[in-house]
Amino acid sequence: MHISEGVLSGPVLAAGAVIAVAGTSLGLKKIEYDRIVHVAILASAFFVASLIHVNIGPASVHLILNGIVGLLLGVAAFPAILTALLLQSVFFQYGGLTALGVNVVVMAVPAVLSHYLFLPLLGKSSTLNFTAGFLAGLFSILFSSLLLGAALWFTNHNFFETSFAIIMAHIPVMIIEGIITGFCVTFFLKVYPEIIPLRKK
Amino acid sequence: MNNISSIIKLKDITYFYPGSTKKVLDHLDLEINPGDRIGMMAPNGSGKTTLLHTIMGLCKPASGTIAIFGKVLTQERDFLPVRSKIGLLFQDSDDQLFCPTVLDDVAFGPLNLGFSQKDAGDIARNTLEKLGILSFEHSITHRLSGGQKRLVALAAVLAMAPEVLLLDEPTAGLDNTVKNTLIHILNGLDISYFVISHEFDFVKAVTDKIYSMENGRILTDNDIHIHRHEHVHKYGKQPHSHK
Amino acid sequence: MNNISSIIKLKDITYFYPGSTKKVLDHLDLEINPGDRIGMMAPNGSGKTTLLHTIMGLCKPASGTIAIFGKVLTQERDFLPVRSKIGLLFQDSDDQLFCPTVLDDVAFGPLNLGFSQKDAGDIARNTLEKLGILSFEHSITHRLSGGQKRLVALAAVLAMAPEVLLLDEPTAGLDNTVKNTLIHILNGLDISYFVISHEFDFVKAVTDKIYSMENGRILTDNDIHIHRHEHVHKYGKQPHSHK
Amino acid sequence: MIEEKFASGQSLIHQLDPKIRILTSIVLSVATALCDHLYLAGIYFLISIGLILMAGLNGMDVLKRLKPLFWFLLMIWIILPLSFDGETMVRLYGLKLTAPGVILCCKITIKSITILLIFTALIATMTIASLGNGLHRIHVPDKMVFLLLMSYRYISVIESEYKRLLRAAKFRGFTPKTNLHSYKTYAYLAGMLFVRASVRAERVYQAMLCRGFNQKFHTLDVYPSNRLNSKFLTGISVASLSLVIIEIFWV
Ligand SMILES: Nc1ncnc2c1ncn2[C@@H]1O[C@H](COP(=O)(O)OP(=O)(O)OP(=O)(O)O)[C@@H](O)[C@H]1O
Ligand SMILES: Nc1ncnc2c1ncn2[C@@H]1O[C@H](COP(=O)(O)OP(=O)(O)OP(=O)(O)O)[C@@H](O)[C@H]1O
Ligand SMILES: [Mg+2]
Ligand SMILES: [Mg+2]
Repeated sequence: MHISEGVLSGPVLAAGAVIAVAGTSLGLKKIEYDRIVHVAILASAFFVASLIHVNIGPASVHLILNGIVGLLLGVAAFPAILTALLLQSVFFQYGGLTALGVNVVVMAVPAVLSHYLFLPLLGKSSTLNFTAGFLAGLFSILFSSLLLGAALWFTNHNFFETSFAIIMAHIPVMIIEGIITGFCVTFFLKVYPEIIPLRKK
Repeated sequence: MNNISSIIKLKDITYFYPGSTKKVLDHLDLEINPGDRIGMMAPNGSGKTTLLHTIMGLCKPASGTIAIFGKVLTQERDFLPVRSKIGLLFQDSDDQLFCPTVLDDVAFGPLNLGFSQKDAGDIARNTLEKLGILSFEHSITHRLSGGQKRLVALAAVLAMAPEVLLLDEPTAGLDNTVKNTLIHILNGLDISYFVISHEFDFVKAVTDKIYSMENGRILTDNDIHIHRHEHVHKYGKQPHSHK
Repeated sequence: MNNISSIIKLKDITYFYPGSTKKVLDHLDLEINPGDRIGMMAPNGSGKTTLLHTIMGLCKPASGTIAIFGKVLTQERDFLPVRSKIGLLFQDSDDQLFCPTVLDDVAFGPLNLGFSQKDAGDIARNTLEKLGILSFEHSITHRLSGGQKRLVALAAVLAMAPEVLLLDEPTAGLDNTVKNTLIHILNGLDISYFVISHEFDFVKAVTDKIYSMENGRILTDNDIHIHRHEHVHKYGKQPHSHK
Repeated sequence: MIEEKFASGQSLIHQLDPKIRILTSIVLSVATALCDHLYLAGIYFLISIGLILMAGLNGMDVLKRLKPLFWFLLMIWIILPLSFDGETMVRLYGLKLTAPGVILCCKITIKSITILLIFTALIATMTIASLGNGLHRIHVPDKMVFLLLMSYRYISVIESEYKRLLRAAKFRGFTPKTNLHSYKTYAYLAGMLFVRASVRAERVYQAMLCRGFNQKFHTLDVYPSNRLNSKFLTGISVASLSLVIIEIFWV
């Protein structure tokens, strides 16, 4: 999910860049040297996961999975998502440099929030695990599309219909991301719980 | 008529990887007939894995024909039904096992073939039993050791009741006990197979003929007689029959 | 005094993986002396990789002492200087080659040792030359073939001028030509090494003694005499010396 | 799939220092993004075309890379002219096209293409290794540069792991559909990717420790300073600055 270059106004781009830089510096500060490889390689996995296409009726959508990145990395999701988006720009030309900040914010802020909202629910019962994962996936996409809509709306109030269309178009994606994130979280807890940074207390 | 009797028949296959001009397969011919137990020993990068992927329709050759069970296959959709009848064991088992538990993984194929949950579970358990690894049933696949993963991957392939097996370096990284188990299992199967390996002793133990590859073509037993001889001496200590 | 003469001396090492109760290493003893060329052949999952990681201080044992170059090491910071003097070749080269180009990768170690950019580059180039792969200098590491990656990983380890080499299955998946290159390189080295492999012929060609592992302990040459004998027969065709 | 198609070349642009290329692309892209005048945006567009020509890139390849953008632009052209407030240009079957809507669409189209072309000409023409080097020398924190290089290094490893997993699933009769079994299978595939990424990360870190890693990142290649570099940076900066001044004072 991103916004193209050349659309947003100066103040919105600047706000995006400032928040992205702040989040990224905070994230980098939080990553200890012995975790940095972990963050880097999870960023690669996030990049690759976005190449996965799932069917939805006759069409197909690619996965986003920023909810999972948030759950696994917390604030470190900022630098991880920035890395993945920058590499995407280089390889696939999804974006340039000026909207990078806004795009990072659109993906990373919901990711970090779902870390704090849904991680505490994990590890109690298997139904709750799936539900928490489902909500994390759904919420991340919902919030991301709201942020994207807001960025457009702040640029020009005439973008209202466009924003609305974007949010509506993402409803099926929210549901699919919810289901996939739910199954993924149960998969992690069964197969490799070490990957989830559960509070040890 | 001859076509119908052979399981897999490649004729005049030429293959390039996209963006490269090197012919990995160069006017290659290969025939696998019912009852064949063929070994393949060739250097790294000679195109062995590519050959198996071509048979499965994953690499689309630039020229030549692929006939499987007597039918010439050209398009992606021709290959779909055939793929579940050919059991390919990948070079790395980790690439093949993606479900949480061993049972889930082995039952995945039968489920896709349309078996009910219960039947798929039964098939999976039977296959595990036959390979002597039923005790792993509830283990988490990715925590198994290398040898155990290999056996589970083999179970996953066999659970689909394939009519021919293509094995890509099944023994790499395995200890001798697992190797012996594998030799035992393969010798007990009554379907044809084609095994890639770098290990002479293993290949000798499970196959009737040994092929090699050079410059994108297959060298059959007769062709490689001298070749094999030389390489065995270079390698040093293995005994070799000059049949 | 005896301590000082041995390069690596493990005494009574016990190790559990976190969260598991199985003793992977169980009161294990091991001594590697200058000039030793030791092979290790043992089943999958017997703890070979864990043993090497324990020597490097990557797995912290529950009990026992690790003495390297005569000094007993207990804390993470004791291991720091020692790690660059022991060259560990990992089981999977992709884990070990993480820099963009081959030259960057081989120079990574020397740079960490405090060499200047220029000196580190020279050391790296020399090492590549010695292994006959200087032509890869500017290649992107992850585009190399399996065998090439193995040789680059070895170069990366040798560039740190280690005093002992620990090699974890250096030949898995390699063809006979690369295997022979490796045999040649190893036999030309004048430092001690400890090689894990599942291939008898390779181990025989590059080492003077063969150890094994069972129940978390090392079995030395004498212990495994009968053992090896039996296994070789089971395995079938390899010749074996009953020295 | 993942290839650095434009990174190899001998053009003038390819010879420039990565640091200079990063700086100029930032200056130019920001100036373009802030420009709110159709004709001036056209000038930036011409500059970006000039850069593409200087980089000697194949026109078809460049167009192919713009494909995702074209879909977005198509959507904009469908929604915006109809939904925008303002003076009506044409009326069709009760729908009205507004002039400000059409003009905005033109501006967005030109600006977005321009910014992507600048990126393609200046950034996509270097390897990720040089990009890392350039970022390091404009004082992007070491940890960030390391994240980028490391993540790039393992993308192809993880991507091929994914391809092989998907392939294995297909061999076992998996045909993706819109149902729970398919979504669950994709969740397992994605989950397995993250698990394997995490396991590999552990081993890579251990390998770094074994090579004496002491929390300091080094870089090897050094770019000799070259008079072309500073001329290029100055030229582009002056051009953008004058366009910005023109926009503020004369338009
Ligand atoms: N995706 C690819 N793109 C381009 N070239 C490739 C690709 N995969 C393999 N090759 C090249 O094709 C040749 C054959 O590769 P293949 O994997 O079939 O070899 P192999 O015989 O299976 O080797 P190994 O014993 O190492 O498994 C090699 O030279 C390799 O470099
Ligand atoms: N991270 C881990 N957590 C828990 N158990 C582990 C872990 N890694 C390995 N083990 C277990 O420890 C034992 C020894 O593993 P190790 O990797 O040392 O075996 P190995 O001798 O190197 O085998 P191989 O020949 O397959 O490489 C195995 O039984 C394995 O299941
Ligand atoms: Mg292969
Ligand atoms: Mg091991």
